Amino acid sequence: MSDFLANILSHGGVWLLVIALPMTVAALATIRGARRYVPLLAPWATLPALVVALWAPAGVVADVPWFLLGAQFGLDETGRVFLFLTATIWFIGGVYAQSRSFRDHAGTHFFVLFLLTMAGNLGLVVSLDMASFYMWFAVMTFASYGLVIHSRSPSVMRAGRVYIAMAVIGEVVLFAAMVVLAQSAGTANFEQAQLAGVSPDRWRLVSVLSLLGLGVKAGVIGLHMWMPLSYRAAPTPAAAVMSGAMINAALIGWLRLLPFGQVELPVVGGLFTGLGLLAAFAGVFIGLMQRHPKAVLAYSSVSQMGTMVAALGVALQSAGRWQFALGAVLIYALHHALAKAALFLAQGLSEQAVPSRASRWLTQLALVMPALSLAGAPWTSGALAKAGLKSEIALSSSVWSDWLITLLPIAAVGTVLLMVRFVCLSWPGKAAISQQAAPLPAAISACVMVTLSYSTVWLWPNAGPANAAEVASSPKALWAGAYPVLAGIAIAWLGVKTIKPVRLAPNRLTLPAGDIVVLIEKAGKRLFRLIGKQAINRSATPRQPLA
Amino acid sequence: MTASVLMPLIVLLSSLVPAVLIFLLPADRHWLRGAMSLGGATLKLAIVAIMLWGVFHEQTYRLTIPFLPGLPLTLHADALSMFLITLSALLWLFTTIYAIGYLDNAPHRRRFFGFFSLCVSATVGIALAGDLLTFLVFYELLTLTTYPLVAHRGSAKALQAARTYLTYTLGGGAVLLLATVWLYHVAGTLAFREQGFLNGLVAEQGPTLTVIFFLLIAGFGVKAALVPLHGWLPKAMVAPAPVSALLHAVAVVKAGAFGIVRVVSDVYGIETSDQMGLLLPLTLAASFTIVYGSVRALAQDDLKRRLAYSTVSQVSYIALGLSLGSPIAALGGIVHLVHQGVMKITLFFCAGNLAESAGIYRVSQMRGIGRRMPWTMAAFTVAAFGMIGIPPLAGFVSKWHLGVGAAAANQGWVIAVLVTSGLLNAAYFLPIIHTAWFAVENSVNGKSDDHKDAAEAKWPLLAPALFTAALSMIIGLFATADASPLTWATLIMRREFGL
Amino acid sequence: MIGVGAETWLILCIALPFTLAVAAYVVGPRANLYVAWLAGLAIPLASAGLCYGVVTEGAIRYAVGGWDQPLGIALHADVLSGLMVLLSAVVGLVTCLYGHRYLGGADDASSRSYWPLWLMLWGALNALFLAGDAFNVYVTLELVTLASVGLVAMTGKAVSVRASFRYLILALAGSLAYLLGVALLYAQHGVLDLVMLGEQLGTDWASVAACAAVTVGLILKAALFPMHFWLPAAHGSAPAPVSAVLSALVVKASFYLVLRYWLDVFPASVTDVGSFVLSGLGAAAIIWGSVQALRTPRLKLLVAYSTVAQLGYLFLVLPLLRDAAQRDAVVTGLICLALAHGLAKAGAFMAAGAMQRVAGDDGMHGLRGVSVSTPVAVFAFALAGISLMGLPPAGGFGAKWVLLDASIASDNWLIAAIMLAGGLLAAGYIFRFIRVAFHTEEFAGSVVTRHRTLEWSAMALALAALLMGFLVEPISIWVANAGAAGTTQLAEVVP
Amino acid sequence: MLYAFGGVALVCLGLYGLVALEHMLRRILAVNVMGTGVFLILIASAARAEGAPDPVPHAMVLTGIVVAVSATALAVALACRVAEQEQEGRPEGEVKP
Repeated sequence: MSDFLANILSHGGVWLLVIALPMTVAALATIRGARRYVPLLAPWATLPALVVALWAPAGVVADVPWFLLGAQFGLDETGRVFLFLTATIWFIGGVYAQSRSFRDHAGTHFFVLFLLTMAGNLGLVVSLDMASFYMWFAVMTFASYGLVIHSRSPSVMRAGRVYIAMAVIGEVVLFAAMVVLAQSAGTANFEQAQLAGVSPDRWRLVSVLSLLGLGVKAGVIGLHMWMPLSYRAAPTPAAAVMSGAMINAALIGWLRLLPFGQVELPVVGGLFTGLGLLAAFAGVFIGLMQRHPKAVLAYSSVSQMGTMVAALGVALQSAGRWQFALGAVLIYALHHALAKAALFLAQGLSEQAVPSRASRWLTQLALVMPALSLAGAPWTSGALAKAGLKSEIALSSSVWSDWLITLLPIAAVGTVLLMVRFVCLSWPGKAAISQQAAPLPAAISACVMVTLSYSTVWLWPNAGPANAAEVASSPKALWAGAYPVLAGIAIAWLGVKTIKPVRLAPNRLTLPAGDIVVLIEKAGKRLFRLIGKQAINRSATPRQPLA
Repeated sequence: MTASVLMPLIVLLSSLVPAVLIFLLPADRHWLRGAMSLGGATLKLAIVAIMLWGVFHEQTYRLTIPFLPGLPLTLHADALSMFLITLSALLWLFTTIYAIGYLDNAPHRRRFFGFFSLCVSATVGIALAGDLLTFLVFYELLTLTTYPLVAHRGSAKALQAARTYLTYTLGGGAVLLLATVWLYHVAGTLAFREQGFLNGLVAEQGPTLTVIFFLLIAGFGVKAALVPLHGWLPKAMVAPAPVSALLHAVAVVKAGAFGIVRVVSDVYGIETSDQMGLLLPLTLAASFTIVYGSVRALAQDDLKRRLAYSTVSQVSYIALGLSLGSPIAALGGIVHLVHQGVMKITLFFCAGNLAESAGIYRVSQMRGIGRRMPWTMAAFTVAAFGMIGIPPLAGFVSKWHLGVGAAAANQGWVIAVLVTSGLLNAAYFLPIIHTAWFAVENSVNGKSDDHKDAAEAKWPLLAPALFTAALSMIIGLFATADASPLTWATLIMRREFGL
Repeated sequence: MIGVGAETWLILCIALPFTLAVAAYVVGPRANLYVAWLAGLAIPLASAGLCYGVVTEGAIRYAVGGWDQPLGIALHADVLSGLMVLLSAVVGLVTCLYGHRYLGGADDASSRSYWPLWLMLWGALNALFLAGDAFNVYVTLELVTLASVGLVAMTGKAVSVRASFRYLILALAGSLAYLLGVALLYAQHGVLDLVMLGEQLGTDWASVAACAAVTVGLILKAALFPMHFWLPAAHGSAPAPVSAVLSALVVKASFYLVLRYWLDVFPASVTDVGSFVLSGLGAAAIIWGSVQALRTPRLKLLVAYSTVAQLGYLFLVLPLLRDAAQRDAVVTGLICLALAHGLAKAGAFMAAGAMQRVAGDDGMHGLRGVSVSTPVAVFAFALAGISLMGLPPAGGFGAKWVLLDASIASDNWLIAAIMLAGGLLAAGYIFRFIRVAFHTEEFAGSVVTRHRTLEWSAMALALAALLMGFLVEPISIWVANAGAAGTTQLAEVVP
Repeated sequence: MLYAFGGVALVCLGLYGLVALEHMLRRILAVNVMGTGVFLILIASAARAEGAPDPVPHAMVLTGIVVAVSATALAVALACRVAEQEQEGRPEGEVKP
């Protein structure tokens, strides 16, 4: 049986199935009779991907020379992690979207866009060449615009504008990065490009461009403004897949594009690390001043991705230990993706009316558990991921590693604070019990997500250092996981109790979601008014419609 | 032997004869006229397919007709000419179907279809021209045959636009004539040759050749809408949609761009012109045009006008690619000749559908039209994404090669131009897509009356748009497959660079 | 042409039209149709025969009645004159068709006088092109003048009568100036034969003065700026078939003589200053004529002003003849330009006439939207316009190409620039009308009175002008051959 | 020689008349004066140093006179027509012959 499965899975056509199934289901919407099945089928379109991620042998590669610029699809260990988390989150997000109340409200076109975005996200994970990666990246980006602006209110439209503007900037800069790399390496294949002996100068250029291009997706500080707006604007399942799955497109992009383990780029690595650290702290700082739980989560993503970017920066500076560093990063990504998706789903659940006391408890549990995990409390997946990451950083030869070792626990305290803030903001009150039918798929999917976010990392084969699980269970590690949590909760408690403004007027201590985007919008408006005046004057003469 | 002479002739006549017959036919024989147009288009496509096969297998197709002293008209099919001719033959078929649907019950159809066919004959001549004189002959014929199409509606505005068009193009033609005669005087021949025919003259005639080069580029630049010679293009938008489609995708603008390609690659030779330092000014001009066209497009509310400025911008990719002097960039430029054509014709078909079926002429009127005309807007969306350069659509393939070529030529700033242009393209296309699909029809101010009774366009209008949209996806998706435009362009590029 | 010598064709070319003219006068309007057919078939046949003979066998000389110089009438046919005869044959053929239809065969005064006058004009033109001595040229020139004046005045309208009077007086003055030049030549050299004169002329003042007198007389008749003022009125007010012939052939006759003299008689006497003055006048004519054509309110005046401009080209390039290396090219270009303009202008006038018939008037305003009712005529006008603009593949383009090449080769950039500018200006006035014709405004004229023959005659000529471009190469070969033959002849004579 | 100069003077006179005069008849006369001048020059050129004068110019002048007469006749006819139309007071109208 398993041989049979392996045989099938090692066939190149399996990639076609992984990517094409979501698109096929989306295409059903054009057939009048089949249209109503689209929402129902949406989550199941991820199944091939899930099966492949779990059971396909590594190194299955399909060369498709006639496709695009000569494409290659395949699966390596990196891809397996990302394919798994992507497929899982999409699947569960899709199930969440099955909730009757949501489905009736959303309509078929939400699911069409959902499926297209899904196809893009799965496709980019299995793409081993630049053009196909870029293609799926673009499909994902543009299709998800429809998800972000789903509810069409003015504030959502604004979020959509910011999202698409930033995304397009990211797209074109990424294009530049890829083009430069493809030329320097003489190939558009990621692996061959890494081995092609590109000059360090070109690598630097490519790295900086990709930092900007993919940085938009990853919410690198300075390019993160769209994130709080979009996450807040998007409906819960969409926000879950965006924060959990799509954000990792940037990560896999970097892993594929940059010469990890081949070339050491100290300056660029320093830039990554610096920006990552900045994001880790700024995310916490601004996130604490948010009033909406989804915005808090968004800033948490900024902060968490910052941590990972910092780790990548360290890895760029020390090529030697890359294989191990890769494992740590992958585990961290897996952990963060699942936990963040669980948080969003739980948050969505907390907004719903619950039918009974038991289900309220369930909601509360679903909120607290992934929050703890993200905070890195002992025995959570977060603890394992953080331990792995820290040990790798400590072993690296980077000049930044000491700094990181010192600063990361502080950032962890910040994360705890953020989580406290989040849980407080989305805590379901007592009055919320109603007799309405339970949004069962939503509840189930949220719970499954939470469970997965706990278990997967522990179960994942070859995750991080060989003895990571043991290391993470050691008393020292437990303490290392526990003290930031305790410290964070203590600070939060103290802060609320002692600092008057926090207690009395929390609303005055807020920053608008998307922080600097507000400034940019203002500046843009002023500039536009300046330029626009002339344009308006010119177009003031009524033009006859042309045919 | 005879086939090699006959083939180019048949290709030329397959639209010329229908044109003459259409003029002679009584004005009310609509059915017969349609049949002749379509028959000619189909025949042309079939012959072109045969010729494609032949050219690939290094067969010569050459027809010479005595014309001027020592300068016969030469119709010669090489890889590059097959490129344009395939594009025009294919798109002509679609445009004819579209035009038959579009002009249903419109006046002056005989005149329209007659000149329409003539226009394509001229394009075929341009594609097959084996020397600069033949090129010039058909180039001017193209100017003349498109005039009645631009002026077709006969309104004051159309006539004014046609006048502007004529002023620009005839002026360019005069410059071109001067340059051609001069070149003939200097070089003693005008026959296109891969890698150019001026190599031996550069040493002694360098400055003269430089002047001639810029005269030639200026002459072709008018039709290729290089800024500041682009003024006619946005105005020519008053023409009926099939004409705009033809103007922007197949014939006029393409002829200009094709002329630049011919001059750079087959008159001077890419490497020779690079050595002479002629290409940097061209790169600058093309880059400026790309950015300028996009910026102007941003401010247009009129849909077709926005598309027109987009053409100004996009067509310069072709010149840009040629001017970088690297094979990959040239590949990108040449392949954009076809890619831009397929995508832009889709956009104009869709714009025509919107105007015809829903009375929509402006972007601001398009709110929510995606729900009413989903197929039209789907085609539009695909083509617009292609224009932005999103894979897997055709535009991406061109841009990719341009970008790689720019990097290969160590002209990093050109990548910046591409990036800027991509941003700007997105900035003027995405709002349209947003408005059409996601904007809510506002019933306040009675504005929703714009397209209250709008239904999807009828099939002769819709089918060509869908087909070209699909085509722009297919040629991008299967860019490296056999017989894709990219593969063919690679063949051209190999021959041009002697690789 | 088999079995018949070129001399026979030569005689027929002149004799036939004169005979038919007399016949037409004697028989009267009843036989118009037959005369028209006979003339339209026979004369072109003779012309073609002559042309064929000249091209294949070289130049022909023929002394009428065996009387030789100086008292006899010498006829001389070479490539230049042969092609001009051919041009008048083609235009004449179509004019016969067109004229018959245009005048409607009605038994009125204009119809009665048209055929004799027109055939006489045709004969006079042929005689002029074939004349071999200076005085003969004078006589034929006067014949042409008298016949054309008669044709212009034919309708009896006040405008045309006045115009014809003015035309007559100026033409007479021009002829007399020419005759003065001839007198000077004869007084000095005692010969009248053009070829012999060419061998004797030098750079002395008498030769230069004779040259000046002849040229001034001829350019007055050829309506070169600033002596063009009589032309638009005369050509514009005449009936369409007459205008066609006047513009296509009659002014061309004078130009032909200028060319003939400058090529064969005056090469030694022509000064650079003189040629550049003429060239400058030609340039001025191009610009002035075009500008007037851009402003005039009537279609036929537009076409007439276009003639003024187009004649300018012919004179513009005269300085290029001074460069021996370019001589053949320039001659080719000039011949082609003259032929192309002849065909195109005749076509344009005929098209204008057809439209005028329908619109009742040739005012630009009244012709709005005329393309609806006479599409063929508008199309023909446009095709003729292509040649006038010098766009490919028309004869005008071929000629312009050859001349541009020559002017670049001899570094005359200004001439090249003016030629190009003139093409653009021509486009300006041609499309000025096309724009009017395309106007959507409801056409005011009648749609019923459409005359297919008129429209298609115009179309035939316009097509001929369009395809003339393909004749440029053969003509260049003939000219080159004739040139080579000419030089060998000279070489034999000189020692 | 005297004849020749006289001829030149006549030509100049005729030319002046042609340019300066308005009336049709006078212009016809001016042309004729000019023509006579040219003929005079031609005749003068027939003079030879010795022997009989050259006959060719005589022949030419004779022909020229014929031409001049017919041209004058036509001119006068046209002038009459114009005068007629002016008398009828509708200079722009059409006149039935």
